[in-house]
Amino acid sequence: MAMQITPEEAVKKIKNKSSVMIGGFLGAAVPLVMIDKMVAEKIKDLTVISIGAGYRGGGVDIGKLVLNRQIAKYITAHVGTDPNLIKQIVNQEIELELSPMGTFVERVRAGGAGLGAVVTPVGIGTEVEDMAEKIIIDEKEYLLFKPIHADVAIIKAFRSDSLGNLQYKGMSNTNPIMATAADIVIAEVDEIVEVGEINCEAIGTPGIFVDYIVQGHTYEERKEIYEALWISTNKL
Amino acid sequence: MAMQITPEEAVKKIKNKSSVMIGGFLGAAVPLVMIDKMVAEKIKDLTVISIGAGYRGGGVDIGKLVLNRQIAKYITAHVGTDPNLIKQIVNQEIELELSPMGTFVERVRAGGAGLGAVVTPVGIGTEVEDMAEKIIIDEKEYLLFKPIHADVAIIKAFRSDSLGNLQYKGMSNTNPIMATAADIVIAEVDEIVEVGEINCEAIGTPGIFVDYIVQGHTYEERKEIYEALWISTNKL
Amino acid sequence: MPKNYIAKRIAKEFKDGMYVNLGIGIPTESANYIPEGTHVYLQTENGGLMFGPKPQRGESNPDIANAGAEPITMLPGGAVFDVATSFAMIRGGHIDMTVVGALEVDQEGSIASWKIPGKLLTGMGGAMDLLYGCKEVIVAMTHTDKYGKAKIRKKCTLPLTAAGVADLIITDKAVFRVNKDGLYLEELAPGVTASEVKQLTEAEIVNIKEWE
Amino acid sequence: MPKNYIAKRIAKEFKDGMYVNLGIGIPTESANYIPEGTHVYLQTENGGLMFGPKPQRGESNPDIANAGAEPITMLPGGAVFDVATSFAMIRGGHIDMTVVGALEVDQEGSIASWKIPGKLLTGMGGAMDLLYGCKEVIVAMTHTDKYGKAKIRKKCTLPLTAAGVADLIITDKAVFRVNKDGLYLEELAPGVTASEVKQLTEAEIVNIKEWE
Repeated sequence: MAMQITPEEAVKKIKNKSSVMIGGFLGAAVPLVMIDKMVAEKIKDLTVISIGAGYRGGGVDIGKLVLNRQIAKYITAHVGTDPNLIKQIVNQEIELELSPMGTFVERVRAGGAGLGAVVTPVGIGTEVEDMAEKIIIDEKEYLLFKPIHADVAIIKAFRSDSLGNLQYKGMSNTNPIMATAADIVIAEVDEIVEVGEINCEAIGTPGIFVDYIVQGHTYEERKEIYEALWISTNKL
Repeated sequence: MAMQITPEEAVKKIKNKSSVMIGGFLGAAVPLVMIDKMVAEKIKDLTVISIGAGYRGGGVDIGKLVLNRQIAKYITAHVGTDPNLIKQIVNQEIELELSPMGTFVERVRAGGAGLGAVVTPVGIGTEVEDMAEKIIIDEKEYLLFKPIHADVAIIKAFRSDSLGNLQYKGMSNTNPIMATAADIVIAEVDEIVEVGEINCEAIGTPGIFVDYIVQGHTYEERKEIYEALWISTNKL
Repeated sequence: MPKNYIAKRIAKEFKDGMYVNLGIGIPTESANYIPEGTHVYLQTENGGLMFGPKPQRGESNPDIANAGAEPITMLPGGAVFDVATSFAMIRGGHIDMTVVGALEVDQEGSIASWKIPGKLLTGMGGAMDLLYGCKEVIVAMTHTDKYGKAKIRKKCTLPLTAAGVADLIITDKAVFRVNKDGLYLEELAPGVTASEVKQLTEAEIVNIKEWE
Repeated sequence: MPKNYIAKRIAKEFKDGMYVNLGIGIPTESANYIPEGTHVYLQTENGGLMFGPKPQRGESNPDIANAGAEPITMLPGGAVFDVATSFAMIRGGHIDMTVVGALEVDQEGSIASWKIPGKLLTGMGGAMDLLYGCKEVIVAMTHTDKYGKAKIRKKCTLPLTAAGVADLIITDKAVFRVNKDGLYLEELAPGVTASEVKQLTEAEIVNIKEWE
């Protein structure tokens, strides 16, 4: 069962040195308001767990945490979109933990699903072999990776009812998986509706996984924000 | 991309000694028409992969394959609902491969997702230790199970478009997972609609996973079948 | 013994806002005694949260059923999903409590409920995942079997469903808490004496002296 | 060299009904040249199938984007899902073809595309999953790097993205098939000679004699 709180209250759940999963995919479907609050609160030494870096070019969404030097460790599959992040990694200001993207996803899923490890053939014959334990099953080689679990997950959904049942729009990408894999799960949503308004089949994340609901930008506001971003970066 | 065929054509994809995943959960949301066709065709020596046995008491849905002695091996988590099945197992007419239900589910998922194994803490300290390999990660014991993949999966969905995009109603239970884990996937549906009629967010199994679509009973017919079954067994 | 004593006693363990998975039989019956004002969200391992009572005839939905394939209804706010999500929920520690029946339970909290060699051969179903993953495990059963033999034992004699997981044992005679150092008697059923419980319990009861 | 030669040549590999994941750059461009009457279903690893061109201004949807977070549209019959489903689809062998760029590819079909030690440090993203899981792997790239150095090598010198996975190599000079016993020249680009290709290719071309 979830509780609706303000972004100001929600950001207090994240402490210096917290590990924080951030939903979204390279800037899309990210919890923009919660990230802004984390920047405003100057929470330090964060371990950020995100499938990739922020929007291309840096300085947008998660890129703000980078510019503000709030990150000590980054667990991800891809940092290529944010030159500032790469610079801080090269300068050893940020520790980087990489895995292939599908492996990253399964590690987070395993963290939420109580599984002991991820066993995948992806990465065999590459440097990724150094990032995991190699095991042999029926004479075939696999890599064994450990699950990922976080102190806090901040995720983005379209809307929520007051029980924390979440509905997604479009590509939900990492959000439903990360909703399962943290001690405290904060969902930022476009709108909050009455219980029963979201049909049982339309619920992408049941409220059992969600602790706090935060009103984010409305859908119309997000549409404006993204159109402006896409136009200014020549994508629309 | 999927092709619509008749149940008579679809059942020809299943051969003697085929391994066949059957979607549903103890009789609910099972592909009734396809099971009836398998019975009519008397396909023999099947390896059936199903989360449990058929509807309580036996002789219904998968229970018909049992009565007809078409099964050589049963891979499952639970056979308690079908006394005929238990009898054939005890008489060693059917070989039984058990795993805990959550492990069974992950084994099927791993089979469809190209993962090498399932690593779970469930079953440690029980007889299940004899059914798997034990591995130790960070000083904690886990069991390592191999993925399950089938020759054919017959699953049940509410409806399909002509590309094989499937929408589910109610508890989709094992159907979306099994849809990923067989060489040939046959979806039995209540109705078949035009492309575009199922909203992109309502698609539970994208058509990429589905090979053949079969018109099953309509929703109203299934409602009648289940009401009659439930009333006759004192459940409604 | 008051009618439905065990089911009613289980219901006292429900706290507002809990997500709970109930085993078949007496545990499921306990949902009828959830205290007024307490909201308990029931999970069913075939893929549903917040389900309600069975529907009226003519109003059932062939795709809305519980783990026994019996018709149920979904309450407002209820969610449906597949079994991968359901068992991720169960195994991943997201469910607050499960209440299950058992053949035996022992003073280490180990539970035997799925197999009697040569007799009961149903398979473990979802029981092992539930007992491993749910935050609190309550065993609800008759104190003795039909031959009067103790079901609360020093060490289970039947194949285990899970080792060291039970938190509370509710029987028609008493309520026990399973702590790290053993079994504690917490409550006697109406009209039952401590010495009767001691006699009907094979396990050692750490605090039995306080009750005698 | 005809304009967009590589992208147009890739498009000839599309067969009706294929599910395809296209890498950024030239591979993505090839979607503009899909032959009339051929239906190709594009997958994007952030969780979409059957997407179409970018929307008009004012008609974008902040939640409909490709793997580069750029606005796209969904075609009728398109599906959206989460990344667990997306990578199950990729790694599980459900996608017919992927077309990717590369820094190097070698005669064993190994591909290097994600890292230049000390220079390019972006992380592998989804490339390793795609190259492992997709049924057919096409590498599309310029034949040589900007210094004129051969990118088709006996053995990759850069860290691999995947070992032994490439099926076809399409460059601005030629098309090669990677078989178990090595690299086969299949086609020369307009105006390109076999000896030119031989000179610009470090890898051994098994059937080069047939072309000279």
